[in-house]
Amino acid sequence: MGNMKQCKDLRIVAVEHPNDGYVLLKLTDAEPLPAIRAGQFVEIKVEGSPQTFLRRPISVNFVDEERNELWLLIQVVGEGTRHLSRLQVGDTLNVLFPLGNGFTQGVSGEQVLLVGGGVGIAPLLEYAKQLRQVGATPYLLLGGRSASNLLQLDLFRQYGEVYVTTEDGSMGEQGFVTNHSVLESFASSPLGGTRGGARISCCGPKPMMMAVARWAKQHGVRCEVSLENLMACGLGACLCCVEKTVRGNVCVCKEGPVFDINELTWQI
Amino acid sequence: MGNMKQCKDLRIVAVEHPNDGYVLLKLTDAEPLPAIRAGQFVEIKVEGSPQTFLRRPISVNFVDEERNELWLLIQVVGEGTRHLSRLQVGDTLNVLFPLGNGFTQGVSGEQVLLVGGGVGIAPLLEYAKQLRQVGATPYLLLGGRSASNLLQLDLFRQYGEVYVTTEDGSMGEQGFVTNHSVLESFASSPLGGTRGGARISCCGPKPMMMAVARWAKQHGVRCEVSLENLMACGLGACLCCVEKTVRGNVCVCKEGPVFDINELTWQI
Amino acid sequence: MADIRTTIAGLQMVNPVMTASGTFGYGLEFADLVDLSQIGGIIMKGTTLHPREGNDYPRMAETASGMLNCVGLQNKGVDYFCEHIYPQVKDIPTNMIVNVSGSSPEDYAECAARINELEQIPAIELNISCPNVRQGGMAFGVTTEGASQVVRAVRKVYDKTLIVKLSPNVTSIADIARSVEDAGADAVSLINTLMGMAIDIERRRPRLSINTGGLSGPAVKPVAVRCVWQVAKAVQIPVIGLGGIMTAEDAIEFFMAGASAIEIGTGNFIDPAISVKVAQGISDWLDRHGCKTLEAIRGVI
Amino acid sequence: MADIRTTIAGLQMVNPVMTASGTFGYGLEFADLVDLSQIGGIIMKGTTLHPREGNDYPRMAETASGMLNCVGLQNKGVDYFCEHIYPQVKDIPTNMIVNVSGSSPEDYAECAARINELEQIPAIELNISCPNVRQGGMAFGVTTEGASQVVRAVRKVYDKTLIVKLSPNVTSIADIARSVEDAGADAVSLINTLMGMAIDIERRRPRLSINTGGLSGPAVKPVAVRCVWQVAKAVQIPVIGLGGIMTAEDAIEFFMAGASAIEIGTGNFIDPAISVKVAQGISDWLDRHGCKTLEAIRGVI
Repeated sequence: MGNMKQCKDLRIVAVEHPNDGYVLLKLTDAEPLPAIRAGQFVEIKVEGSPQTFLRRPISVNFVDEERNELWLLIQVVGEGTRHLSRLQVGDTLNVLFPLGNGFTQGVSGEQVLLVGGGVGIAPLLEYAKQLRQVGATPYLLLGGRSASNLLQLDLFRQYGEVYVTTEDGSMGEQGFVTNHSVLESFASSPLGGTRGGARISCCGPKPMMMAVARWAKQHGVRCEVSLENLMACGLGACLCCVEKTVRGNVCVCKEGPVFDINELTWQI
Repeated sequence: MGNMKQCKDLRIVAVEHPNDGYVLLKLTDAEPLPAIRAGQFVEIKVEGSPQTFLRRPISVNFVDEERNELWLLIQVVGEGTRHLSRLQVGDTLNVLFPLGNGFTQGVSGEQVLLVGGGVGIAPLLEYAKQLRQVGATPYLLLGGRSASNLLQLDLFRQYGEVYVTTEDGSMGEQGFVTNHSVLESFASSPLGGTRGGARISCCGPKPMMMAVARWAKQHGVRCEVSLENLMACGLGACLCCVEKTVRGNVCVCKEGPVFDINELTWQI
Repeated sequence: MADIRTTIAGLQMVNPVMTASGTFGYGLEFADLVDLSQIGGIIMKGTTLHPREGNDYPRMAETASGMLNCVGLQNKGVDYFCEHIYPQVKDIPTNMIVNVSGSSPEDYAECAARINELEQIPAIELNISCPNVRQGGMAFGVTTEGASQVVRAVRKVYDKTLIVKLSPNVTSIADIARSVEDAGADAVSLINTLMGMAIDIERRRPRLSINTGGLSGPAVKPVAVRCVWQVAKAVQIPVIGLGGIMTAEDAIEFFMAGASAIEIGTGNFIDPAISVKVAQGISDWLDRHGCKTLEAIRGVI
Repeated sequence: MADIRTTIAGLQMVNPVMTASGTFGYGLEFADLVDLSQIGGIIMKGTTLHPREGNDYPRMAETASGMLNCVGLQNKGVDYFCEHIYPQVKDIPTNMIVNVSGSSPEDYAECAARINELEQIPAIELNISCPNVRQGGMAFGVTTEGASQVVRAVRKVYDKTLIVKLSPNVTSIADIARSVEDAGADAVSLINTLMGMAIDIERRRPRLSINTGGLSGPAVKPVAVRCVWQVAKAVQIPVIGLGGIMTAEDAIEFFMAGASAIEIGTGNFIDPAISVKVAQGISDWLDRHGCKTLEAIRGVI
């Protein structure tokens, strides 16, 4: 029962606007929330938005077990997300969750480099927490167009060292995550990595994930990425969100959204 | 210019809820509102209501020249009107107006019985005001299912004597408007009417208007009715809101909404 | 700034945006609300050889992102048009186009011939696809034989720009398009409405007086874009696209699918000035994307 | 309380609500979210004689009140179904129906014959109208000859309930329906998706990998109700209606148009439990209106 999928109205207990571009919704329920693995996602129904017919997949940003809260960090881009940004405390949001398989579950003692870009950073907060809980050591390498795209850094710092890049140089090192000076240290030991043995979990825009995957492959580092293919059902029924893999077309919503880069057929 | 049609966002200056079933929206504009004849209507665009694709025709309830306000009294029935009932002061409402021909313009000294039923009562308030302004004498005969359907009575009383019927007897005489004891006095003089010479203007549900039309015909009283056919454009372009008349099919939105009962082909 | 002046088979327009027949009256109804000179062309309501009362009320039903109608070609006939309406509309500073319907090739031809005499009517749109009257041409529009038969008859007597409006209620709209091209059409416009139905379950009867009607609005846009794409690949003559266009972005989809111009129909009911806004929006979009003319994007798909 | 148990050509269902092929997986995907025993029937995803990878991503685009898809019959083939999937689904306590597609009458027949052997598959739905694969049966579904050819071939080897799913992308769906009835179909289901297209104007390419796809959702409901009404008047066999059903009221429209049962497709993506809610809503509606069974309203239009 603990991790059965459910579809229900969750109550909004907080609506935070870190800045104009984002809204953080904190949801709760009368019953205990189901067990959620970092990297899993939810499908939410956007009410009263004529342009939004289908549910919207949103990654789980954070789960506050004590408060029984589920956090969704949403970038406000279209009419649907603008609608979500106008929700009020006390409103309900219909949520289908938990969906997909999450990131690789951590093991005590291992080191994991979490690489995030843009809104793809969101699910890494819960992952960093869960890694820390099992005694693993997460490192965070987070990139954004500018400082305004890098949120929740204080929360991330509770779980591990945080390295930042911005394209405009407004925070951290200027450039892309793959340009960050710390990256070299995560190369495999034979290739001189001082943190050899660490693996990478990555979530962000596809070009960024492909660059990270390419780097990982070249530097002998195990790497998994979280895909964001367009999807409808979120349950593996509609077969719309497929990704070509070595096993053929598979549903990102059900087999993913996290895949080892060796499973994918990316040209890297 | 003064009565050219326009399509613009009007600002909401007041949102009143006389009771659960109704919302009164008071709208204003930076420029002076165009001249509006009692019985004319507006077509409003309901934003953010997935179920509401087309504009909604709403009769003009009242025009406050001093405050440059246009009042719309709306019965909350479907998703669209529920949406309107949630509008806030300061919001805007896109309005296409003024549309159609109004009630017959009054002449000094004449007596006019305004018969209204349900939400059809709304446009009679502006009409009663305009009749009074030209020195005519309006009488109001208003009917509703129950007292909660009879609104703005104090305002009506400023312009003329008000007679009320309710189906449940919760206010005024029990029954339909055509059962009211005062009606007899409006029969034509030859038929013993003490207020002979008065004419009738009627707005309400079709069965009620047909009953009033039948009575008027039988008692030799001139009678006009305001129709509410389903319509799309409101401009006489789509030809959807047609009513059969002695002149053939005509658009209620453009040739109406007010018609002399002798123009119609109702079987009464 | 992008140059969006458009010429369709000799018909010169200030922009590629026209208003669809039956949704913009004779233009006069919208004169208070929009500068008619800024519309590429106004296709006036369907005209037939003889007067028609149209169908009974109710003629309209709202549906999800669209509407059904079954007006049924209500009009006072071509003679009334020539004598009473033409004088009022002939000086409107845009292309005033008559939409022609009929019950037989002869009807169509006779009606077209009468309009051919009207100096300031530069084109007609032949409606061989009205789904709402038994004799509304739908019968002609759904077979290649019927379609070309009507077009040939009209072509004989009509020497200005001849646009033929096609029905999407067919197995292959490309085949119909090819047949009307071969029969002498100067351009095709599509799509006419999709045949649909809605039921008032409380009253247990159809919402429309004749049971079925034509579906229009954003709901049908994907079908319209597909049809335009198929037809643009099938014929050499210009394609005028319509079906659920509400924004300039919608219009751009039709141009990329191969349309040379577009018509706005149901959208006029939501915003009377939509045609001019869309025209301006098209120009702005082209500027933002560094396109000098529509040719830069037309048919790129 | 109204009795909404339904029998379609020998297929007994607890209620008239089925889930449409390709929208409910094999049922297993929804087991956490809805009581499968409360669904009249589950039509599993399209199965073909040989495995198919389906079309490339992207396969989906959202549209006004609907969606386009071009999945293209991705499935592991009938052998895999029989060996690996059937064992998992055969004991689901509802009618587990296989949707069968193919590239030739022989394909269809061989696939159907294999499924005919599966004791706990009481029916198949023949998909002669998939718009998303060159060899997806669309070619068969748009002509009376093609349709009856496939149905005859399958009827020879399949002796349980044979449902044939019809395409709305034809000039006369009633003609197609009559032809499959004559060829031995036990029932027809309609409508399959409307062929549509959407364009990503910024990337200047279609939103779907194979350009066009099938439109579904509330946007197409008026077309679906019209088709069901036309077909129900044309054939004697039961009609299963689908197309944009989201509520019990939508379903009632289909019953009044002549449907004996309905399928819910795209709606499953919005609310995984919609089928059971609609079934309950139908029962409640009948109670509120004093109807003992669906026969009280079926085909009243």
